[in-house]
Amino acid sequence: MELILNILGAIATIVLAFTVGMSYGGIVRKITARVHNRMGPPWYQNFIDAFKLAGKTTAINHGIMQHFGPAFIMVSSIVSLMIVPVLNGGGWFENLNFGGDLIFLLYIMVFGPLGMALGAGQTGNPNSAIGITRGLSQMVGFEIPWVMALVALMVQFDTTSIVDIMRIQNESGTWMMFSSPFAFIAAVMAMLGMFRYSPFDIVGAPTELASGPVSENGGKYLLTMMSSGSIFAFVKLTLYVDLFMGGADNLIILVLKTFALYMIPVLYGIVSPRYRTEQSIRFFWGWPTFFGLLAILYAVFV
Amino acid sequence: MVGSPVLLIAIPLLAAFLIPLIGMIWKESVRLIPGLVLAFMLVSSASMLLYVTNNSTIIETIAGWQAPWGINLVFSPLTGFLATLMIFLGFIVWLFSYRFKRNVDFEPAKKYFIFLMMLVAGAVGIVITGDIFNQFVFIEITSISAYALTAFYTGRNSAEASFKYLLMGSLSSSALLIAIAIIYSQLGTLNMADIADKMYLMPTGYKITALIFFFMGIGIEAEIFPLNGWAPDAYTEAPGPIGAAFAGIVVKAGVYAMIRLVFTLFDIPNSMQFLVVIGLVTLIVAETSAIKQDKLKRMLAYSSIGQMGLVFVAFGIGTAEGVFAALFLMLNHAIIKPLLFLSGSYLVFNSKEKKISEVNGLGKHMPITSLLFALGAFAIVGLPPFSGFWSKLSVLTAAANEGMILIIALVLIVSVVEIVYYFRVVNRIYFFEKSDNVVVQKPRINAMIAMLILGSIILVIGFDPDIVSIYLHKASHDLMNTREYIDNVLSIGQSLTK
Amino acid sequence: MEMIYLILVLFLGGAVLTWLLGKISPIIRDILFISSVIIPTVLFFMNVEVGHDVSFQVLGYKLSWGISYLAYLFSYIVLGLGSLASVYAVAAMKGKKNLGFFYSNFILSIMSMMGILLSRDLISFFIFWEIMTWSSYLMVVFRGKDVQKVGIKYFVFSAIGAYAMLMAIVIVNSLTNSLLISDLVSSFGSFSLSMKWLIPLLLLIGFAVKSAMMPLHVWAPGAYSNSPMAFTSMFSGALSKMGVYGMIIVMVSLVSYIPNGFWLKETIAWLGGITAVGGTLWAVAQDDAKKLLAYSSVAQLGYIIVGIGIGTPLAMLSALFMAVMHAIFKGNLFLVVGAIERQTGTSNLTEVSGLIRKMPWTFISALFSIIALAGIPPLGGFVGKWMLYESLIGSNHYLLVIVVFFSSTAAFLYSYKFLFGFFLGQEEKEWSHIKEAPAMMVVPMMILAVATFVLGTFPGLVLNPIDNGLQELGFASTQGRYWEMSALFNEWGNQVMLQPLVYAIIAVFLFFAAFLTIKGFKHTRYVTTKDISSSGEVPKEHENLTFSQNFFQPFLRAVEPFMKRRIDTYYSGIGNGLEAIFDFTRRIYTGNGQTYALYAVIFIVVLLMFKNALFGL
Amino acid sequence: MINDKNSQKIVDILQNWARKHSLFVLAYGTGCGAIEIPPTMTSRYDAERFGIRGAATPRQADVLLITGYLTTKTLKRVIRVYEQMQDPKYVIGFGSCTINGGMYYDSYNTIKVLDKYLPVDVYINGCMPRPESVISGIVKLQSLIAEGKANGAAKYKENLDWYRANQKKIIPNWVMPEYNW
Repeated sequence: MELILNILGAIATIVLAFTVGMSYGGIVRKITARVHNRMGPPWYQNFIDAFKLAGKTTAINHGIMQHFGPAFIMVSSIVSLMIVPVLNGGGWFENLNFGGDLIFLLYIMVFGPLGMALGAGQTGNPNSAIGITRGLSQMVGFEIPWVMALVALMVQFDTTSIVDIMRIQNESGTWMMFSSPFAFIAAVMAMLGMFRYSPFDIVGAPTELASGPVSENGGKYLLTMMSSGSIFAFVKLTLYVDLFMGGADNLIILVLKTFALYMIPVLYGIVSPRYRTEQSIRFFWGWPTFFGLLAILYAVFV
Repeated sequence: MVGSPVLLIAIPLLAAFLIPLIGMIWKESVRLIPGLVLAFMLVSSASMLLYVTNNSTIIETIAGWQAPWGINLVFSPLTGFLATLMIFLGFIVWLFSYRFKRNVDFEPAKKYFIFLMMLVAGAVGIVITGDIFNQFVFIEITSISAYALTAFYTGRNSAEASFKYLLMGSLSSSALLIAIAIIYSQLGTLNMADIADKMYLMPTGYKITALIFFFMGIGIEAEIFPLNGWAPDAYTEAPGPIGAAFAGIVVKAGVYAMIRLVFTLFDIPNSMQFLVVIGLVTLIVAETSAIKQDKLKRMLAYSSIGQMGLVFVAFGIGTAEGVFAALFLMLNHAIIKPLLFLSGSYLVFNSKEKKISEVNGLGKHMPITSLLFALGAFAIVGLPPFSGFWSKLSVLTAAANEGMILIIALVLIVSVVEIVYYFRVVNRIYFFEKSDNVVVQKPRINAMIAMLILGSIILVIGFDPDIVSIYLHKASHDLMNTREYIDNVLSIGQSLTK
Repeated sequence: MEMIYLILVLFLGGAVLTWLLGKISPIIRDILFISSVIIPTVLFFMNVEVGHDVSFQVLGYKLSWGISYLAYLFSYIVLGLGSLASVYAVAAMKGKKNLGFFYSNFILSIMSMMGILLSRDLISFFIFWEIMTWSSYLMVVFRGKDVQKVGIKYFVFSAIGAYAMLMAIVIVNSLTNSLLISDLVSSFGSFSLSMKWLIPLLLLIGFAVKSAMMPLHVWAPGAYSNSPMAFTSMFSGALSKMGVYGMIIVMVSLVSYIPNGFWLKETIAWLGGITAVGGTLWAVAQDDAKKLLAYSSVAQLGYIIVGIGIGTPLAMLSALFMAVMHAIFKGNLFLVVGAIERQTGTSNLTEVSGLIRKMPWTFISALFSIIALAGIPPLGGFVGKWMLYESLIGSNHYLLVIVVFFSSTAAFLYSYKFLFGFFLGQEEKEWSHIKEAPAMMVVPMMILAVATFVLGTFPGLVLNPIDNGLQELGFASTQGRYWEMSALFNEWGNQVMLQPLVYAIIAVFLFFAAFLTIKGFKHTRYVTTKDISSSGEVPKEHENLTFSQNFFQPFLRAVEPFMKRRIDTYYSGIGNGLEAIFDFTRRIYTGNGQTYALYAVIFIVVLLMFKNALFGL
Repeated sequence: MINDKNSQKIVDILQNWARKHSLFVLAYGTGCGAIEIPPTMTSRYDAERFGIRGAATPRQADVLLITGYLTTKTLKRVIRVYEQMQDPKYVIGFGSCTINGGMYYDSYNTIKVLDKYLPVDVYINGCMPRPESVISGIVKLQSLIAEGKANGAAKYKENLDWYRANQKKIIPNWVMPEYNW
């Protein structure tokens, strides 16, 4: 019985994440359009796209890994969703986040890119492989400040559990973004790379690489990747909210907080051109890493 | 116990004179007699060694003249051990050189074996004599036969090498004579035990001067650093087995003479440090020179010099352990280096230049010889489980027990250099392509047996070093215990006079 | 006869017999080879018990053989990987020349590793260590390529390490008058301060060389990539672990007792971290799979060294667990490269591509190993990584954890390069004839792949023997505190329950794999990798569109400043300088008799002049 | 499934509605018409409000927009791209050149009537058509999709032999994978 409830809870979480993530995607398109002084598509455009993709035939494949690649990505996003606490105090959305260990999360989060890389690799499209190498390189770039920020948090509170960090924030009443500002800055700068909006959209790079890793994937593959991306966006935003903004007591607050946070990469991206890969990597090893170092020093000495 | 010490010297000398005579009747005897003689000597010497290990030292007086006045032969655990080793090597060299290259012809073979006999006789004489002038005579016998053997190939280079050896050898003789003269003028005796007994009477200045002249005289034979210029040339130009004999017999005799002086005759404490320093310098210079050689035998010659340096270092440690290690090292070197020379001489058999590059790829064409060379190389650089490891370990342990950490470090660093040049050759043998103009010479059966004997000794000692350690312990005890040596030798004389 | 003797004798006899009788017929040779690895292995696990020592005397040194819990753990690696690799080797090396030589060296190196683990005294440790060195050296030069460069480099570094160790051994002998490791440990506290530093340092140099620690790692890439892959699997998987084994003993039993030994530990840990980063960056830059894996081995050993350097119980657990895991996955990856090299004739990542459909089993085992290597859950590599990070954070090594994390993130780059280069990408006509490797090669690889999975879910299987070993070294029991059969805890009590995670991962994966494939199999058809969207162009058969040159060029451009300086060049500079000096000393021997006579005269004159200084009484 | 009107009416309506509002356009910029695509997509005319989005590869695209004349050389590529697209898929012929050759009516090197080679769902007339016309064409396509009448792909499949024959007349050395979905 408990197991069934757990599974239902998990499904509810997934549906929530999917909905929120997809809506955010549409809203971002809308906002981008407004910034460009356009009308833009409706906010639910992504749902339409998803539904359409589900209805497209998938007549060809390039081998088994092309099937498995998107599945790997889904594993990554859904399992990380299971780990990250959605709300303070759990409830329906308390899935596998017993302790919600950060290091496990870090690793399961990179599972997806690697799986996607395998799927993209088998298609044999050179653009896919180029996109993958760019993506992995960029990941090495932004993981450094991101991990530094996380280490700073772990050090500060002697825990690697997200739930603990949330609890501590609630007990002390201050959000982490104020009590350890440098970690927040480093993490947010890393977030720019994580969301792959301009100027860090070097992986997809539509005009350059013909959408990169997904260039051979249409229909269901694209749908899976899209939904995975939406869920993953939700996971990342929720994680940031949990870590730096004290989590959320109910869904509305969660949506508000995540949305506010989401605007940072989106708005930064709208007005930016694209970096070259090595520029992007060097960007992350510049100021963000410096802030990360500051964060660690701050955590150790303050 | 078979035979007596005097026979060990007399028989080979006699054989040396008889070889040409009998050779006139039956040509093959030129080759066979030395073998028989050496075999007999080996049996005799080995049985005496067994005897002295378990009982007391054998001391034989010549022609009834008693100890301080007459010449006596001392077959102690130390000298017996060295004599046996030399005779064994002489036998191996004979076995190997039976019908080796030009010795196939009658005339050269006659010379070759005459001088080989004289060489063995002289070297054994150096070791077992108890009289310092007698030792000088034996050194001369050994040297002269060595000069002759160096020039055996009668080419331009051989003659040059031989001449260099002669030049240095004559310096050596003069120095020795001066040293002996100083001692005789001061102490009025030539018997080693007697000299050792009376050494405290000698004024320090004379003592040191005599020692220095001895150092020079014997140092030339024992290949210590600035005096060993002759060695690389002689080793290179002499026939392969003679190189083995030099490394295994002549040099060992020189080392013996040196340590007998330092340990027994003279009581100058600093001479030990001198041995260590000169040994280290020899070791380092020789090993570093070896790495840049392009001729195989020359490389082996430098390696041989280096090993002698290490032996001196080990003796210089001055403890029983050090002596044990040094003797062990001498034993191993006397087994391994001949193996390297013998197998090496087949590896570059048909080559004029004897270049290292000419051994390329021979591993496929002469598998056993190559394997034995590799075995020798592995053993001499001290890789376990081969015999060289144990002696190196003994040296290091002895040095460590005396706190000579810097020396350990230096020895080990030099060992790395040694590894480099030996492994370069082994790599060439096995992993390079043979060039077409190298003609492979399959070893003869007798040569193969000789090498296999040496190879199996390496393995046996490697797996069970305790087989030889009892003799080595006895020998080191014998060397360290000067008083016992003096008493042993002199008591015979006294008991006879009474 | 004592079982330990019997095992070693069987190995040795097997080596000799395989060589000699192998000349008669290849079948006898193969059977002898496999049986002389398997039989002692079985005997060992059936009969040898911890704590039963045998001792004997050689040259007055007391030698003692037996097995400890820690060594027992490592013997799993050696014998387990050894048996699998030997089965693999028979198939992989079929038809090569000099196989008797290869096999007997193979057995000898297994014997020597077991000897190291069985040694309870320093001399037999050293003897087996050297046998291991030269037998592996002979393997490195086995293929006859780059012998003078790679082989000599390997041996020189090994010799430097081994002789440093030998120096420590003889000093220990002089200090304690005993060579037993237990005596060294028990009397270490009474040594003088300088000896307390010197002995562990010398021993560590020896072990650091074998475990390829910066800056003594330069031999590793060449040696690993130069030996036959069936052996490299052992080389990287098991042989390098001997360095780890020694290092653990030294760090725990000796360095802990040095006053201020803390700093040595820190240095070692940082060197490990630098090794990890350097190895990873260079691995990313390689185009040859062997070189790539070789550098990757260096990097992975770096993590292990970090763990040992930190030295907390959790760190030790992680180091040992990673040692086991590294043996499994890196051993497996080298086997994979061997299989590919055997089938295609090259191991260059830029030449081969698209083998996934040709060699599916090889791909699966490579995939598992790579996922384990990258440390991605749910495979075993993650457990070690997790423990390492937790121990680093828990012991206040905040910068080191960043360094290690950077290295392990960058490891994804070469991991992907490896998989992509061989298995993914365009299927070229050139490789269309390639078949899957024979079953004898695939089965060992699959066993290792399954092992990575099992250990990812139930790390307790290995953590239990590790715990025994650590308790023997004086740590408190860690079971329940840091780990359960399938759960991990950190210093602060945070936990990772592996089973639910693994089940979740499997469930989600199966669901989406089914979603994507079940209908797909009916309705989709396979199209070749030439059928791709390339601006409407139809690539011709011979047109190779695979992207494999300069694979990570942007990344390498970004890290260029770090990679400009190579330690290698410094070493070769030193080497060249030394050779020049040696060339100078060689000139002392001019070949001129007059010079030599002059030397003699100078010698005696100098001695006579300074005789009082030299021998003054 | 697309024209299976008897059984799955509601699903069809839903799907067609989604398709209508989510058109991923692969603009094949063969001729001068390509210059009209950027204004269509960007701020002034903003085609995205109809759910139109550029697709980078044929695998993801729904609509193939052929902007202008096709030379005999590019025809092969266009056919290839079309065949790589997944069902459902639509073709928009853009400009006069695709209808009757336009100003290239007597060129030796261009094809005149696109419909002989690919099943065109909607033509946009003009030389060149302004973005308004483009949007109008797309809206027309949308309404056709909603009615279920944009069945060019099915037509292509049915009359593959005829299309192939036409195509092979233009392209002498025909090396192309089989089209069988």
